Amino acid sequence: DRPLFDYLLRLGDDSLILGQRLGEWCGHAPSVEVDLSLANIALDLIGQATHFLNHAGAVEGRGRDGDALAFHRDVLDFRNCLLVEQPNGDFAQTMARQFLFSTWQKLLFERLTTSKDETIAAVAAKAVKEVAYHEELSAEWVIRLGDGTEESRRRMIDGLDWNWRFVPELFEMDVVAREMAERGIGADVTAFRADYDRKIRAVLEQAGLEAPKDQRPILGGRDGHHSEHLGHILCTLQFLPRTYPEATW
Amino acid sequence: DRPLFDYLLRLGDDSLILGQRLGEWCGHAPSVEVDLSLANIALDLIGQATHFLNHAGAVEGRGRDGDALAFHRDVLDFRNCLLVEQPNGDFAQTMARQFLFSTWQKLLFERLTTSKDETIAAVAAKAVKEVAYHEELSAEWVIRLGDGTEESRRRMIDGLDWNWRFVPELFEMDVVAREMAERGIGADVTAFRADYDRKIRAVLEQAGLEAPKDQRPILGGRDGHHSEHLGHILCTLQFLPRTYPEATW
Amino acid sequence: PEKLAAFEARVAADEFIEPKDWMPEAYRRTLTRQISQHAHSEIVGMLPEGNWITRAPSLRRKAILLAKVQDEAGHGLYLYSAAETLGTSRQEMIEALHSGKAKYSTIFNYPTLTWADIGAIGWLVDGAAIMNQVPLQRTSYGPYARAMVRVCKEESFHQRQGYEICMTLANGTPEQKRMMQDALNRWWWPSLMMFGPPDADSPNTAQSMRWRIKRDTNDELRQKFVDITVPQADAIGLKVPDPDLKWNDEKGGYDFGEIDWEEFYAVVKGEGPVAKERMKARRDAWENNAWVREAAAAYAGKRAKREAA
Amino acid sequence: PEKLAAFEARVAADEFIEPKDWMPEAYRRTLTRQISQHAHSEIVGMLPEGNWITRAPSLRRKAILLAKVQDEAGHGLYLYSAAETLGTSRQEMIEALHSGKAKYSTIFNYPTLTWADIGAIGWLVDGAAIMNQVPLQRTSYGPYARAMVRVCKEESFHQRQGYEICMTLANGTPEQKRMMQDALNRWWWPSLMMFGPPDADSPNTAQSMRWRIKRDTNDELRQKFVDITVPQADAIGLKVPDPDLKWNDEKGGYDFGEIDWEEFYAVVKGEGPVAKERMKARRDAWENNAWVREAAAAYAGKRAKREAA
Repeated sequence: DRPLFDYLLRLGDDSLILGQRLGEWCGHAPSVEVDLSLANIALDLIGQATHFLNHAGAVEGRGRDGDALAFHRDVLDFRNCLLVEQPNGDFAQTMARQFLFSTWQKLLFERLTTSKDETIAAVAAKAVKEVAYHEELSAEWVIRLGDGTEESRRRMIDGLDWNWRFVPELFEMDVVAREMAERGIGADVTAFRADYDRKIRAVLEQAGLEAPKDQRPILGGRDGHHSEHLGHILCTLQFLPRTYPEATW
Repeated sequence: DRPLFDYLLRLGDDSLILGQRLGEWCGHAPSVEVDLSLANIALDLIGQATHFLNHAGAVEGRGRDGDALAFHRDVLDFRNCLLVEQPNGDFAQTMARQFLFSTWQKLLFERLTTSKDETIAAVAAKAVKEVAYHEELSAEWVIRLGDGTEESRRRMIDGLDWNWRFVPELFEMDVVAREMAERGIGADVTAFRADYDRKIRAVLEQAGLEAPKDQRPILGGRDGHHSEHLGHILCTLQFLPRTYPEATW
Repeated sequence: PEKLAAFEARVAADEFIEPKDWMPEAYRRTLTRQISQHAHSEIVGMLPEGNWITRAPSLRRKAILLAKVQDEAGHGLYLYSAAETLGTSRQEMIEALHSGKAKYSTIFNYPTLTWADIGAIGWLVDGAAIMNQVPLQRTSYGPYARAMVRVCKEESFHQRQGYEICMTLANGTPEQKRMMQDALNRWWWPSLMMFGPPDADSPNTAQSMRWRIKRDTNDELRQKFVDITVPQADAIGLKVPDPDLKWNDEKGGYDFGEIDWEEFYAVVKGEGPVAKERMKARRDAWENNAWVREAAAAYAGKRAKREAA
Repeated sequence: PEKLAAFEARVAADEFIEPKDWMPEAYRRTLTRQISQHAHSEIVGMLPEGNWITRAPSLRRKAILLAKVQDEAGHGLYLYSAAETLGTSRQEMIEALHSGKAKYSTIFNYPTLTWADIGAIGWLVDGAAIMNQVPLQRTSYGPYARAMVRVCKEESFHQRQGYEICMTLANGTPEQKRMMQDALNRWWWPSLMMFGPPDADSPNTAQSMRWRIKRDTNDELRQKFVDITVPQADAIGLKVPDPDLKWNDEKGGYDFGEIDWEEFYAVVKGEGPVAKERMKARRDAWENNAWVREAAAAYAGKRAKREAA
């Protein structure tokens, strides 16, 4: 079932790559409390990735598990959206990325709880609570930084601006996404675009910020055409399993 | 000839790792002229590394060439000194590292031109001219930044301070180094320690800077006990050959 | 003097001293130093492990490591809170760390070179930490003792996970075995140093023991650690890097070689192999993100004002 | 008007105009824009390749790539110098780039995803650049023409090296072939866009050709590029990603599909896939290192003073 495999890679890779990015913060956050929450979110995401990628491997039926998929594919085979691979930048940029992504992921997972694929439904049911927390935490930071000092406001504006270009990709419905939605396995993301926009604008309003200007969408992640960042992420992520292909850990 | 193999790895790895570090600057230097010189130095160093590592592979006689050695060893088998793996930091830190290293490398290569190992002698004879330029260029920047503005002076002090801890390792004579010196293949580095100190102090004086305080030496690179930086360097350096072990490029 | 006598009697009776109780200044000072040092160690200790989060070799190991550093951040938080009950603010403690005035465990000044080091840290460093901390669950200062109860439970979990990594590597490929043995070689002696200087050079021990801030001497704890750890190394086929190590039937424990105290004191002085890196990482995290803390404070201020209006 | 006539006559006679010669303001302006844009392209063009210097798959490839970006920095330098002879300082040109006023080749707004992209850039991007630049060796402005002679020689060397990478990958493992075909798929259309808008939408072409700043039209050069490149792709077993591509015997060249001009104009406007990344990299390099340039100036000033004294 190639489309289902692909769809699961998208779900798994989104969580994996964002979890990896958040892991980069470890020990370098603005406060111990923030360090703790970032590790916490990363942990949730790595957990989701593990479930989705293990399931992808099972669906593929070629003996690959989540680890094989996480550590032994190169960029062209990664299916995450471009948003999650964007650099951490400063804390505002990280929170802007998290907010734009988690708001979307929550709406998605809410729908996936009724997926006809039982594993997807079960993972989504558990993950939706985690993601609700990610959304809340990041929205709070968007508001706090947007409505904090001059400097934090400027940084939040830049952070949103950096990531805004990658939002349209989240709502793309290509062949795989359409087939999955039709089969009742995936969700039609366009159905919650308006909800998403409403949530985003509401938080931006509370933060006293305007939405960045729209531009030509940047697409490609779902087909393996990524930004230049993913290749560097994979160098680090995959080093050990690539270097010691015979070993188990 | 295990000691010779090891000695060649030290020579090759020093150049390889520093060349790799300088390559990170590409496109991000303070001016086009500097971008050009950094690429130029990196190119010289990669050339030296190629010669030394190819020769190491030949000496080892197990069919490994320079590429196999550069791209298929993990940290514990790298033999470079800790200085060359230190982060670029800002431009002052990069130039401080270069100055402390190239000054040493030039004194070393001058001696190696008379090595009883003909390949070492030949590579050193060619490289010594390259390295003379590296030393000159970096010394000029140490002076220019040390005697430039308040800010550049502060940054150069910090840059020297960061790298100074790793100088004693350059003058360590362990079993391998001693054997190589005795056999007339390697150089006795302690023999030019005074020259080195004199050169360094002369440049620092021209820069109006004091030498940083000495501290407990940090050693280990020659035995594969590196700083935390080398592992990250190797992730990037080795990604392609590790990922596609069957391929030639 | 009356108060002091009452205080000493309570301590001697193993009662807990609570934040509002009277206590001698030296007790307050010593405890503040000890607890904040412990808190700093938790926070600085995230760095050597954080160095491998992005490179953990499987999804499971990555999740376990993330959970572990999260626990460490949590321990840092309760310990800072416990220290704050003694009247020093977290801000002050952090500034003391960054200025070099406050210390943290010497062990975190050594680099994590390979994945095996993550195993070694869990096994040896958390193992040594537990050895130090278990008695502190009965320390005389209530908030500290209660923090220690929670910390110890989690640390022993970490220690088991660390040992499991070591076991896996020690039973793995030749490269993994080599990596693991090398890690033990590098971490062994620094772990022994974690118990502090020899009793003969530890003048404050007597006072601290009388105050129940410490319940065993450095050398006692060190001996206990060696006695427990050596068989664990043997069990997985690793060799402790000490040629003088030998079972001593008479004392019912191991004799072991001389620790390089010169190295220890150099590391205490801030000359450890990655001391500069650790302090830079912590200072950068604090200073480069000052704007975030300022923004949070400014926002809280605005909000309070709005709510008041 | 007399001067103008003399100028036009000299240009028509294929003589070189030199910096001190009189020239029409529009000629000076157009040339400054063109040369500085070319210089900026060399500098920004270091970024997509720089992205792979640290990951080049062999020592030889790393050395070649380092030599290539070094050449590009060199080209940037002569071109800035050539532009400076027209009266605009390098500082001004760089500021115009950073403010978004000055442009650089649209092609550098696409990311380098795999090592195959380094081959594709050498083969296609340098190939297209040469196609554009060879005629400029006979451009009417002396300093520009002379810079072009050197640039072209080096570019054609780069182009051959790039093609060699492509050939190696196309003859390599299945993964390498796939990588290479994917790179061609992504770089093909952006390469065709490098020749600029269709002649019908390029109103300045006629003037530029009369001034010998341009010697062929955009569409002529594009056709030439397609005709040369398609057989090169065939030779190494790669498929040009254009279903409409077909040899046309009558015109003695290939017919090819419609270019997505909407994408082209969006990229020109600064909305290319990595345009923001490129400009950030350049601005950061310039602004974060301003202190270096200031220090160099301060030092030169002090030195001059000391020498004068």
